[in-house]
Amino acid sequence: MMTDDIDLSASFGSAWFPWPVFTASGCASSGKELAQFFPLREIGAVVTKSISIKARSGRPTPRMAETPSGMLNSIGLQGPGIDSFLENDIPWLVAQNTRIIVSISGETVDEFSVLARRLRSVRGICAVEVNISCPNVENRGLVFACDPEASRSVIEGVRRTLGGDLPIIAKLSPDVTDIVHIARGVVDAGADGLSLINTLLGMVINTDTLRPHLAGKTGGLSGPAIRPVAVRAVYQVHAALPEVPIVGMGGVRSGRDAFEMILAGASAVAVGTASFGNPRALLDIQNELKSLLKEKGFSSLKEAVGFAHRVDRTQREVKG
Amino acid sequence: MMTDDIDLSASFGSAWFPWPVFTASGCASSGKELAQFFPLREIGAVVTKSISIKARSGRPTPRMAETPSGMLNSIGLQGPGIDSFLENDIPWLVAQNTRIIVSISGETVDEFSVLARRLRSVRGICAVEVNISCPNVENRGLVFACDPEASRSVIEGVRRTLGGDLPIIAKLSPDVTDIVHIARGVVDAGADGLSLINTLLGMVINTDTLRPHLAGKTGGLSGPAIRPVAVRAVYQVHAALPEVPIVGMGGVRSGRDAFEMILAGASAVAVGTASFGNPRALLDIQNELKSLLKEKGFSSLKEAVGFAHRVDRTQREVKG
Amino acid sequence: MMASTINKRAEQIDVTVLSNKRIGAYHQILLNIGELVLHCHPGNFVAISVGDKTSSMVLRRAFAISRVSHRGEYGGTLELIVAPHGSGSRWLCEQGEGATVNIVAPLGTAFGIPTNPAQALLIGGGYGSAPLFGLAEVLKSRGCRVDMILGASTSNKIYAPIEGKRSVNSLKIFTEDGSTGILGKVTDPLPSLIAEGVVDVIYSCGPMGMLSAISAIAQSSQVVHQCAVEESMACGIGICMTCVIPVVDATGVISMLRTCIEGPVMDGSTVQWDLVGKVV
Amino acid sequence: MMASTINKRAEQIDVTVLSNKRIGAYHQILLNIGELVLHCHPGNFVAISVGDKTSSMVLRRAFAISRVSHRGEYGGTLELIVAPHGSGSRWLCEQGEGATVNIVAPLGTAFGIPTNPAQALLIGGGYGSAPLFGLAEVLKSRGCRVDMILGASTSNKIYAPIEGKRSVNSLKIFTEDGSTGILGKVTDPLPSLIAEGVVDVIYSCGPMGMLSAISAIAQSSQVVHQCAVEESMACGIGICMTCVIPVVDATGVISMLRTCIEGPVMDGSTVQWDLVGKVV
Ligand SMILES: Cc1cc2nc3c(=O)[nH]c(=O)nc-3n(C[C@H](O)[C@H](O)[C@H](O)COP(=O)(O)OP(=O)(O)OC[C@H]3O[C@@H](n4cnc5c(N)ncnc54)[C@H](O)[C@@H]3O)c2cc1C
Ligand SMILES: Cc1cc2nc3c(=O)[nH]c(=O)nc-3n(C[C@H](O)[C@H](O)[C@H](O)COP(=O)(O)OP(=O)(O)OC[C@H]3O[C@@H](n4cnc5c(N)ncnc54)[C@H](O)[C@@H]3O)c2cc1C
Ligand SMILES: Cc1cc2nc3c(=O)[nH]c(=O)nc-3n(C[C@H](O)[C@H](O)[C@H](O)COP(=O)(O)O)c2cc1C
Ligand SMILES: Cc1cc2nc3c(=O)[nH]c(=O)nc-3n(C[C@H](O)[C@H](O)[C@H](O)COP(=O)(O)O)c2cc1C
Ligand code: FES
Ligand code: FES
Repeated sequence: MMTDDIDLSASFGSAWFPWPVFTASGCASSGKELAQFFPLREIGAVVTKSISIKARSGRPTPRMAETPSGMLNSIGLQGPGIDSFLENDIPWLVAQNTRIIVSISGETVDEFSVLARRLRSVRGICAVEVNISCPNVENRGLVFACDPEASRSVIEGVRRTLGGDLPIIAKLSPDVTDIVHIARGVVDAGADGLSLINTLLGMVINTDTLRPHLAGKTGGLSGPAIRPVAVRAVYQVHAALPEVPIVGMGGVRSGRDAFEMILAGASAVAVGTASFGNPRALLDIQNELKSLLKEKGFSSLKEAVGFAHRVDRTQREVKG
Repeated sequence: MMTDDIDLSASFGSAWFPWPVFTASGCASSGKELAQFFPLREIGAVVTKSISIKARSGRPTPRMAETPSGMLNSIGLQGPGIDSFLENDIPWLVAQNTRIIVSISGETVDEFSVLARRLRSVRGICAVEVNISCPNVENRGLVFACDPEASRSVIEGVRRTLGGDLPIIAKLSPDVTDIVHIARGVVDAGADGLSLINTLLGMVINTDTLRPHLAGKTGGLSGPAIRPVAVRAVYQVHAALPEVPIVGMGGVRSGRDAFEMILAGASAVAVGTASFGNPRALLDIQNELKSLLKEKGFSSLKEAVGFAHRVDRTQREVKG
Repeated sequence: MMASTINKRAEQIDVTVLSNKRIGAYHQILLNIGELVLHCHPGNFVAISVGDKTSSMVLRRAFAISRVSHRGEYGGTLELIVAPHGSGSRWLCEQGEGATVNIVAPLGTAFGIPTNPAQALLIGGGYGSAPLFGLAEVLKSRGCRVDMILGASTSNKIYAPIEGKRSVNSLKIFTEDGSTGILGKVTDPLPSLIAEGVVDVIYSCGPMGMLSAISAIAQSSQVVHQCAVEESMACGIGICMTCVIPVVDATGVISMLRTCIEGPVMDGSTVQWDLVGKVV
Repeated sequence: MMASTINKRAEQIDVTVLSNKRIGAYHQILLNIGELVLHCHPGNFVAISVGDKTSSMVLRRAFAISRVSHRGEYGGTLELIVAPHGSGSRWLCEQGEGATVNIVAPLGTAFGIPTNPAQALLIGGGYGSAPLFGLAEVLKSRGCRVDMILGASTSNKIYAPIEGKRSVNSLKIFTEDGSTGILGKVTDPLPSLIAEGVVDVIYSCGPMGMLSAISAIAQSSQVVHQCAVEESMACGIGICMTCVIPVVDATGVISMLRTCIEGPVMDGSTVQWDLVGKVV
């Protein structure tokens, strides 16, 4: 089955990506900063930082804490707002000849639709990632992604606004009792794909100042530490919804890690925290993944998607 | 405030512990094995592995996978059953002159009560830890601790069976949307204290065999990797229920880590995975914690419990 | 109580690496362990902490004690034969002379030594031969006849030091690719050796598949089979329950025993090889 | 686009540690960085990967470039002055001659050099003095007068190498415990110096409290204040948004700017010091 070149492409709804490694939202800023280290067109897609309607200055500092094999962040969705973003960031990305997925985040169900409307006619966007891991101001700040109803409503609204064209990828939080339930809801509501997982809610107390280290007290835990949780989420959701493509993320740092996500059921992989330690991480991971797939005798990435479920089934059947 | 000796005691209901560092359930077997490395009476308490009504042989191997700064385990509550346990393990522990907390686990609400009944008249037990992070066979295997109703019912049953005497510590799972909600429920139902947190559900795919590494597929994630999640859980629950004593656990490996838990709101700390890397971890941690408390000018451990909340409050008041 | 007697001598100490030599596919690592050597017996293992203070590896790694020396130039020394496998063993193989490593030792059961001189057959697979040479010396000193069969996939995975060879009466080597010794597996000559009656006891150490195959062959005979098993271990000291293996007792009850404290040396005839990795 | 021009010269490379010497409370670490040295200017920093492959530390650490040499014995070299603070900087301080470390450099903004000869006052706190000596050389070569004031809590935290002293016209040292130089703070002499009119531009590097105090004093004068700020950085290359600081622009709008790419050298008068660590 060894071929010299191998199909690494991934599809989410009508969007096709020649390569399977994407930036994770919020971990590549608007793209420019990483372009210094490799050409953006050589990876699958740039997922932009989550954009809000208005400019946001985010949370106070300290906004980060390193933790064992991970980190906490508490950025608070700092960003320029959709207008400035569409005017400045998108044209630059389009000029790079890279695939663009725009991540949007709102504080109300309606805000998501407003954002979707602004994106509808923008050229050069492949898909919209809907970051529902943010607080819903209309419901006591309860994170949308932690509430099945709110999650559905957001995606329904975005779907209605976008019409049938632009694929929607719903990004879920792992901080829930039943992620499969949330996933089903957003897929029913019109999501073409899922991004799994956002950060886990965590906290570090500074033992010198005796208070929470982050100015925002809690933060999102990312990095290799959370990989087992991410792999589990991808595996569970793929088992329940095998037809729904997943962008797997959470602690992917090497081709081996990316391969693990693919075997669990991801069709593509996003890389966040690893870029902080290695600016070239995305390309390195993509190249390593390609070699690994070949080495293991896969003729395409698609063949490997969810393979851990199938090996499993076969072996169980054999056992009787 | 510096004194040469400092009160490190902790209370859970009517149970008093001279020292605040406990073994985490399932990470000290029945106690004998650790006794080789330090006298058990020098730590706060031995929390036994969760005991079931009948003997259980647990899950097949592999039962473990190391992960970045953590590990997965999938033991499946292997154990001798309550009869053998009370006959063999308890008398030995009593003879060691250590404080004993018995952890119980059942597959139905009723089984927990049956176990509680067996413990009622056993001498030498200080408290019962109720491990509700196990599947409820009466409700599609949904983990009790992920279901507010089931959690309450278990604790209510145990409370009714035990009468008012033996303190109950309910051990919660972090794999829930709202841990404060679960905590409130079990406290209302009669728990005197809480153990936070049990492991996070995780998974590793073996990229050589292309299938889940653990025979049981998923496993529980423990170790330093999860500490930020544990600290957050302790902080949130202590903020909501400041009068309820908490045994904080999840990735505690040093006196600094234990201190972090205490500042977040734990009254005592349990050590699991760290003992696998360092058999003397419990004593080391306890000694380091003592030094740290003195160094920071605390005259007792109780003074430090939840201190991160108070520093916070003061500073906010100062700020206006 | 088996548990509390077995690890009675175990200590956690920092020790110095005296030397680290590559031998074929393995590293021969010599540790200066002082007095502790007095309690180390063939079959016992050590649990080593890997990585520096900031390491992401939280668990110890288990390695069989290959040989000990009571009165070396440096006092008591202990030798390990380490295959660079994953990140932990590779880290260990990178530790040169003078490095400090933290060990917990000696752990687990030792090979039982016959009270009367017997005909012993020692079978090792890959680095599994490591503890067998120390065992051979003890057996010889008790007047046993010691034959040895070693096997591996290929020649550089055969560990058979020259000094070691001196302590055995005969040594046969098998490789699966025929690159050294005889083409084949260690179990190939076993049925006939048993039939000839030249074997009273088999001591084995190596991959689980090999131990299982030997057990199957030995089962129909009177030959005793002591094997050193290898299950994934998180703690090495009996507190985590990850390292279990199904074993049947005299009354026919199968239990999951911890191979770190009730093993690694176990009676091959009691291990339920076909249930390893299954639900009991 | 500021961002894409600023890090245009940045590269990620493995470099060798040429030497590592303890100087007072710090380590002076010399790295062999070759050609990259051509693009390193005073004020720029490097982001260093800490720990080995198995490390639990996932983020790089930022260190100011203390000095560079274009034609040393080994080609281009770069010097860092590192305070062993937490686990990452301690790891770096343990790397001896011959060790390999991975760096991304040069990063961030550099100190602006006046086009006309000016009277420059360089103020450093603790290891903050490190980049000031390289800066002093450049300023001197442009005909500036260079006065320097260094401060620290205690004497061994004053970093003032003999070679460095040669490139300044005057050097005053302050310690908070009086163990070296004058008892007091670097800001003590500042109001009178400014009043005397002997300062056109202040270059500062050190703790945020010091930079803020200097800004407050300079504010009421015509003196330009270029300060190298220090916020916790997760990436160092502008992609994470953790390192921000509130800065006011010409129109009065306050934005949270990334100190890794729009800093570390910033105009002290635009930084909203009283809003650091607060919601804007
Ligand atoms: C009693 C005993 C004696 C052993 N003696 C030797 C010996 O003499 N020489 C030698 O080279 N190896 C020996 N091994 C195997 C050795 O322990 C593993 O190769 C080593 O743990 C792998 O660690 P790693 O970090 O390199 O690999 P990884 O695969 O990265 O390890 C991940 C985790 O799995 C565990 N693990 C992986 N493989 C094994 C295994 N085969 N056995 C137990 N745990 C495992 C590790 O301890 C670690 O916790 C022995 C194992 C046991 C149980
Ligand atoms: C632009 C810049 C230049 C610097 N120059 C120097 C220098 O020349 N010499 C020197 O000794 N130190 C310098 N520092 C500070 C140095 O980066 C920190 O001391 C170091 O990161 C601490 O890492 P640690 O692992 O030792 O500490 P830990 O506290 O364990 O670090 C935990 C995490 O917090 C971050 N962090 C902690 N303190 C700081 C800090 N003060 N600034 C930025 N990140 C921090 C670390 O990068 C790490 O990600 C500089 C910092 C910046 C931003
Ligand atoms: C600094 C930082 C900022 C992030 N910002 C966003 C964001 O704006 N929107 C979003 O959906 N996810 C955001 N995330 C989450 C990541 O996209 C990703 O889901 C998570 O970090 C797990 O992947 P990793 O372990 O590879 O970082 C952010 C993560 C980090 C570390
Ligand atoms: C091998 C292993 C077995 C465990 N068994 C139990 C158990 O039987 N009952 C229980 O309540 N928790 C069990 N736990 C969870 C621990 O008690 C603890 O909550 C968790 O491991 C987090 O702490 P740590 O990071 O210090 O290990 C087990 C954990 C491990 C690693
Ligand atoms: S390895 Fe932990 S019980 Fe055996
Ligand atoms: S450190 Fe990441 S943006 Fe500045």
